[in-house]
Amino acid sequence: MLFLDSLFNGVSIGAVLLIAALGLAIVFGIMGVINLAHGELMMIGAYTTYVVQNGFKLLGDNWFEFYIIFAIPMAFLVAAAVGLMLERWVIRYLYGRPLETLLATWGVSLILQQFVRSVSWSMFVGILLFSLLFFGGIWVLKKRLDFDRLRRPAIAVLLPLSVGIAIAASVLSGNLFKLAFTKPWFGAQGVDVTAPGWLRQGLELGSLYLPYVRLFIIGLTVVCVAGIYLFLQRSPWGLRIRAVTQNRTMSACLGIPTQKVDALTFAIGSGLAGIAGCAISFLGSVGPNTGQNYIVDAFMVVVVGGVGQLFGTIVAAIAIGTVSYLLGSGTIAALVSDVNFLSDFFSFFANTSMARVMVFALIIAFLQVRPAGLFPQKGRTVDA
Amino acid sequence: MNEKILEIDNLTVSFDGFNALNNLNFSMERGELRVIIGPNGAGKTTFLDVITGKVKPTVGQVLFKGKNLRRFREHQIARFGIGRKFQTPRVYLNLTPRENLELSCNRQKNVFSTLLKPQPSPERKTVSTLLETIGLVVKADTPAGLLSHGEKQWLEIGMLLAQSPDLLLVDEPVAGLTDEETLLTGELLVSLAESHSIIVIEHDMEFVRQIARKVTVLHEGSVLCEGSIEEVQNDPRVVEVYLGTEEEEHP
Amino acid sequence: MLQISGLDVYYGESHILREVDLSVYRGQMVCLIGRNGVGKTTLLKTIMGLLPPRRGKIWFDGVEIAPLSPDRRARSGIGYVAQGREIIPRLTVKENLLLGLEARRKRPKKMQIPEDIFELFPVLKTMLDRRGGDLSGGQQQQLAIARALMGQPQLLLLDEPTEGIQPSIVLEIEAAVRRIIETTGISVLLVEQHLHFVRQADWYYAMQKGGIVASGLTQELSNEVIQRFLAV
Amino acid sequence: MNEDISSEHQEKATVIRQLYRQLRQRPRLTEAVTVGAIALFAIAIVPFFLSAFNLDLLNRYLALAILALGIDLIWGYTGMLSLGHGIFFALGGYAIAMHLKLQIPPDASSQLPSFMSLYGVTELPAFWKPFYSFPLTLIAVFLIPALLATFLGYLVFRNRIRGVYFSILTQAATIVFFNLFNGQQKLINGTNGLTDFKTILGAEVSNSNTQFVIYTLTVLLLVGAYYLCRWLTGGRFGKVLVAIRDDETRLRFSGYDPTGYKVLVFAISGALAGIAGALFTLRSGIISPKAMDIAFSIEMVIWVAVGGRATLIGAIVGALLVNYSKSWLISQFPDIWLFFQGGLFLLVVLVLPNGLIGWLKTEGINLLRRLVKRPRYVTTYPSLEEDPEVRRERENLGN
Amino acid sequence: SNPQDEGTGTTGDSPGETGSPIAQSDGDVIKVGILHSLSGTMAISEKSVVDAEQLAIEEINNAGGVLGKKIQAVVEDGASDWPTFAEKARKLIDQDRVVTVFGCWTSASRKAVLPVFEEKKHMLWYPVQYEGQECSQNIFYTGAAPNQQIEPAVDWLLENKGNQFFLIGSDYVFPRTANTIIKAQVEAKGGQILGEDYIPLGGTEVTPIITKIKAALPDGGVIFNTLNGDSNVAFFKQMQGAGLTPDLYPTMSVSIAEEEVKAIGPEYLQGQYAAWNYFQTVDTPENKKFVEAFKGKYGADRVTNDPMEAAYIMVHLWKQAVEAAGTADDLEAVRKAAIGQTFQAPEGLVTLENNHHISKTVRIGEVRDDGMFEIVYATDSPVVPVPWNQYVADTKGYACDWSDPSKGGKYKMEGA
Ligand SMILES: Nc1ncnc2c1ncn2[C@@H]1O[C@H](COP(=O)(O)OP(=O)(O)OP(=O)(O)O)[C@@H](O)[C@H]1O
Ligand SMILES: Nc1ncnc2c1ncn2[C@@H]1O[C@H](COP(=O)(O)OP(=O)(O)OP(=O)(O)O)[C@@H](O)[C@H]1O
Ligand SMILES: NC(N)=O
Ligand SMILES: [Mg+2]
Ligand SMILES: [Mg+2]
Repeated sequence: MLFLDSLFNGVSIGAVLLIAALGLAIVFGIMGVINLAHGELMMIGAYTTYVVQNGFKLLGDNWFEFYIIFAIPMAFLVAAAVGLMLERWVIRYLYGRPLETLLATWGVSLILQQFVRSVSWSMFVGILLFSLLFFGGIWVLKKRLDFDRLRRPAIAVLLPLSVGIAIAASVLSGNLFKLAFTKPWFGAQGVDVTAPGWLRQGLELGSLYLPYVRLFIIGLTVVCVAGIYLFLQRSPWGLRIRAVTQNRTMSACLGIPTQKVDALTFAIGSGLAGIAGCAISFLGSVGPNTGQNYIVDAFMVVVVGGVGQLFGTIVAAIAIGTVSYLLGSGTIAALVSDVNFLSDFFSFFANTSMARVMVFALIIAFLQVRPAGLFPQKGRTVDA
Repeated sequence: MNEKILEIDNLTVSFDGFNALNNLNFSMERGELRVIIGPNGAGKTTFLDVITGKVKPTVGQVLFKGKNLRRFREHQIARFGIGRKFQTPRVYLNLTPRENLELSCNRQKNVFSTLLKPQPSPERKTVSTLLETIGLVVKADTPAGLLSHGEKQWLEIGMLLAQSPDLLLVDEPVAGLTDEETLLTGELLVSLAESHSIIVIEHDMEFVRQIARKVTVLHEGSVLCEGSIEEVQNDPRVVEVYLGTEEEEHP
Repeated sequence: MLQISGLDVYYGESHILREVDLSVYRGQMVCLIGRNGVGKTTLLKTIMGLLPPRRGKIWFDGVEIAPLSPDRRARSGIGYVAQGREIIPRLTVKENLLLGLEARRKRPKKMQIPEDIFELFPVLKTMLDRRGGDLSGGQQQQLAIARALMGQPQLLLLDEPTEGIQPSIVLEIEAAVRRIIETTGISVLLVEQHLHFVRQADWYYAMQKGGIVASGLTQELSNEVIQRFLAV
Repeated sequence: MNEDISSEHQEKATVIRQLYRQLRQRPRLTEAVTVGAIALFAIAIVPFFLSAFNLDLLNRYLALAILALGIDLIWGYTGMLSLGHGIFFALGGYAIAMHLKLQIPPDASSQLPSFMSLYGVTELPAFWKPFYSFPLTLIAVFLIPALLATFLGYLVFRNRIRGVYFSILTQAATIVFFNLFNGQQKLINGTNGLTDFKTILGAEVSNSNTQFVIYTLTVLLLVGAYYLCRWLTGGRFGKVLVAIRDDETRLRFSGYDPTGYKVLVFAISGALAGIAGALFTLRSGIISPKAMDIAFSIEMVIWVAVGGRATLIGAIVGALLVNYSKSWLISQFPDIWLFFQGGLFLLVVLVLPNGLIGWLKTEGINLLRRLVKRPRYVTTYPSLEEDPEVRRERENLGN
Repeated sequence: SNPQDEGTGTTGDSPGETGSPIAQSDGDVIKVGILHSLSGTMAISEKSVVDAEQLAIEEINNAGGVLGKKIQAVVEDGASDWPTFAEKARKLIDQDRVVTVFGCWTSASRKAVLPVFEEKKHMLWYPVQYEGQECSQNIFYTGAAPNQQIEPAVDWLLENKGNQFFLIGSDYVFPRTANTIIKAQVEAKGGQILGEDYIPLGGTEVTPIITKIKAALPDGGVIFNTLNGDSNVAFFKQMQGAGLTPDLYPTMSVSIAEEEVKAIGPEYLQGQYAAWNYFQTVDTPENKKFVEAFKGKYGADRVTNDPMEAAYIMVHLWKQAVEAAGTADDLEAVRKAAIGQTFQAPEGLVTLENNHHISKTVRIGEVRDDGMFEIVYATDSPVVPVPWNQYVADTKGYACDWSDPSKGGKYKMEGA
């Protein structure tokens, strides 16, 4: 009983870790990009869920019960779209320099956090106008043959001009429409995502009580993992992705459209973050800081699993989940309650904060035995 | 004392069940210049990997000056006096050739003596001589990352010389070098052989002929045959698996 | 087939190629010789689109390819065997070979490796499931050539293809390259140090410090002259 | 003809060599003079022109510059990106703060630090006791971080864990130490951290004279740290560090054991962070687990990135610049400053990959030359056209 | 209002020397500082408090300002980082020369700025319920002291919901201190504490805690919740998922107000309790006006809550004090004048007591399905604040009185 209970709870926690780590494992493990904005992509997924939920609320109770079926793909798409932009504008220039990606994506994560806090219609108008003017302008100029020569002066003129117009328009629209335009869409306060009624209950099996949300997330995680596995290992795109990420230049020379592949991979990783965001919105809060709570744990999972190893990531997530649960819930402390000194020791670690400390110590200890993670990369290129 | 510098008994290395080296026996005298040839994938590089501690043997042992190397880590083995040049050149790209050489030249490589002891002037002299030897005087102070493939090859040979080990392991030193430079490299190695023990791996038969005294042929992880260059060249097995016969018209 | 004129290439602020003019005609095998570090690899990379020229033009098949990205160039029929092999290390040999198909204009429906590749390089057949990065140096080199051939290119750029390959296979590769030129009529631009292989070419260009200093029919070259180029 | 050229060449070469030699001797001196002048200026003149508040900012940012030097040492030179320096910074801060919290006037109702009695602690925990002693505290400020760095570093580097794995592990360590400190309410006042310092060596901490002494000390320590790093990165040791960054595995085959080197730099860097933490705490009046916030540890790296990694000046400039601009941005745009902060990070990584100093050294020079209408600075093959070899070649071939 | 102490000119006018700083209000504006977290984890809560403060300032300005001058707010972001709070406090005082600061939410941020305010002899108004055990001359506390929120809530629970408790909180000072008080109180009154656990601030994995609750209280019991911020959302969402319903596991929260209910989703909270001094549903004319004004300024879907109301109150109390003192610049005078000020607040009448805290009505509310609170209990009259806790041994018998120089921040009460 205790065993089943522990197993279920461990797997529950592990599933959350895993779904949060999955996109990361792809982007980090395959592309070598440390995406610290991964958490914010999850946050975007969660906010998407919120928007979809509100939309369905308007449609009535019957619709509301099924909004998540729509929310999951939406979360994927929105997060993937943001990821795509991120890749085009930032990551693209940083391939092969993982530590730089870490710094740049940190900047992105700050911007995204502030964005959901502040975004309002007038800001939206400003951004829209800026994009139209600036990128539109560049696009028009690109058609001219001497663009290369014009590039610098063009940017020098276009940039301040479009920024100026955009800010003016945004301020003006704010003054014109007042609250309707200046009121933040989401604000700093965080928003509520409520699971449909059927997800808010649990399944009773004898003395075991399994919350449906947890079961749902476990299911979702399994589907995502399977999907990713098939995509990467069985589809031609998977082959291309793996090739490009291992040797970008040579892949290009072989005729693989590397830019497309990069964009696609990053978009998929981001989309998975979006799905994860949708999943966690049923468990926890949805606010500008939501993503920050998951990112470090997700990275630990990837490291312990062994980078680029889907299977390792799975095992690591479940192992970390179970150990955290056993320690944090005091189950271990209870098990060894006969032995005084052990019991004291484990009781000290029997809360969520201290369990984290212990898990870290265990991970360091584990890495002493297996430095490259659970399932290390093999072969002579690893350490070459 | 005429102890063998390198002795290898019954060495097997397997990767996931594939035996890259298979029951290999090998031994070498002090001061010998030995050339190892063999088909691609015969296990030559792996052989060097084992000696330098990069790969641990699955079965068998490597004795260097009578010392079993199994327990030691790469840097310890290097400090015993084994130096290596890699198959694809590996130099420190952000250091200049001069600095690359200085690093290899350093006699005491532990942290504190590197930090606290100034570089002795004979070492500095060695470095400038070496720079001339490898023809990189002009580029001595530009980052090594900017060197061409061939220049890096030479730089790495230079680093090996700077390290001045008792046993030099040289993996394809002339790959990508012009004939002239190949010739020079050969001369260099021969002159070195007077005071060092050297193992050279090469596919360039011209070059092998130039330097070789005794040749070992590896095939599928074991020694196929051993002997002087003529013996080996005329061994039908070697011709079959390695040299091939030229059917093409000769210009 | 390939025509280059007035090419200037810089690495950062250092001038590497200076006013290079060079042509390769259909069905021709052209060899580029020169000492280490004169810029041969740089030239091939520029043709492939890996380095942007600061001045000069490159035509392939009558089209100017300056604005094309490397992958577009590959798909328009340029195959490239890079110096240093450039195998995709954690893909299997089979996957590496299949990637060669990416460059074909019409991609075959079924991803399969034609047998003639294995005839050329029999070792590869036994190693299909091994990781590319685990192969020995020479095996990797063979794999790289095989992979380039999979794409059925019009123009093959070979950067020291025989480096690190055992003599018997070097001979085979030489023969194979000749045979492929004869049967399919493709062009080859070869960078080589092996005198023997150089002799197989129809035309040569000699490079010195980033510029072409001589060119002509290979037959007219005496071994000594070649040697001088390579040695100075 | 040929001989002419070569003898002319030789002449030129000797002149150049002499110049070079002189330049090599001079920069040391020039540098020492410059550094001394700047330090003197900072100590003797700057305080009279800055308001108390601005001097306080400057002092704290100078302390952070010491930290930045440490980061530059391990990241810029050795290529290890630590996201765990918040821990070392905090340890230094806690060490000095514990000493300050023990400066209890004898007539106080309780001889325990004020927060302890609130949580029902009746006896001073043992690990507080050494901090009664000022000298021991000073040693603890850098030794504790250094020891922890040695310990963690050894466990990690020994196993050849490096690159991003090292970064992620240190990041996790940061979180873990945050939790550890945050939860120890009774021992070190948990989240609140240690604050409300009264006296140091009998002088009032908030007194402007005391603060001036701290300021002077900071400037001097910064100069000291600069020279320490200078010494470390200048010689052979520094070259080994760069070699570790380039190709650690290769280094092993040259007979070096990178582990020892890495552990040592990590420890020194940790010690610098500890010193910075202590100085910062003295000035800001608080040390709390917040110093082990991941954001802070990432920001440290950004200071160095902005200034220019692997240039020591860059680290200092970066620390000052980023912190001033952050402080300014928060005040100007309290609602949306994160946009600018994030944008700044992005910009630096994308547009100035070598940081400000790096940019100045390359692009900046060309820009300057353009401004004074000089051609761009271009290097080619060592003067190809005059190269006698090439000429001979051309002539011989008649091409 | 009733100015009791007209001795304005008692202190000298050169700043710094006499100990009473004269802040500088130049021209026709009076500068005040607002110092809250607008970014980082705490922004979730503190942003709304800033909104309320700005509403109050706008109201006062529209009504003619203070002493005929307009109030100008200098807003600074503490960024959820305690040293930043200290730095910005310094900046507001030294650089912007504000006459008072409204700010802080977490006790940690308050503790961080406290030395600054004491050193500069400046003035901070603090709007959030907190753990007590503090009474600074330089701070005015307009949120609840423990005896105005926690203690009555525990009493009510013991009376109405049983005597078996499980305590859960965020891992920082307020919950830990609050739980110390609760433990002492529950034990003193014959209840039982069967478990106690903490989650790091921002933590969202509460599965282990739920297991512990189930193990400690297999047949139900009272949960006293001092979680702050994000963890609340996780806790209630997962509590419902695990089948811990309010009928068996009634939960009393002291950091969940309308704003939080909205962010968690009322579906998860319906039937749970919270203790505060103010709910949006309080039925007073002042509240109606407050809520209307707030919604008018910030949008109809916004809600008001206790800390926001306390923030709103404190701006008004400060204004009254300044007017009573006749100056905004002489802080000592303002401080003196502040004591005894009363204000007809949305929550009812409040009085600033001589211990720098205010007397407040205590209320307990039950979450309704519209996210508002049904007030199920309220004290008849405002409760007088007790900053030094009388259940905790160390502070038992102590009190605070800033109106009497011989007593000050912590003095031993007679007969204790
Ligand atoms: N880590 C590894 N995992 C799997 N197989 C390996 C590994 N390392 C080497 N091999 C295999 O071992 C065999 C020997 O490789 P090795 O590199 O020693 O050959 P070599 O003699 O140096 O060949 P070349 O002349 O081509 O460089 C090869 O078939 C290679 O595929
Ligand atoms: N990334 C780079 N940055 C700057 N300079 C470079 C770079 N790569 C190569 N070089 C320089 O360009 C010159 C030409 O190099 P390249 O690799 O083209 O020579 P190569 O003719 O192929 O020589 P090899 O026969 O040795 O392969 C060399 O002097 C080299 O130092
Ligand atoms: N005072 C509080 N809630 O931290
Ligand atoms: Mg080899
Ligand atoms: Mg080359």
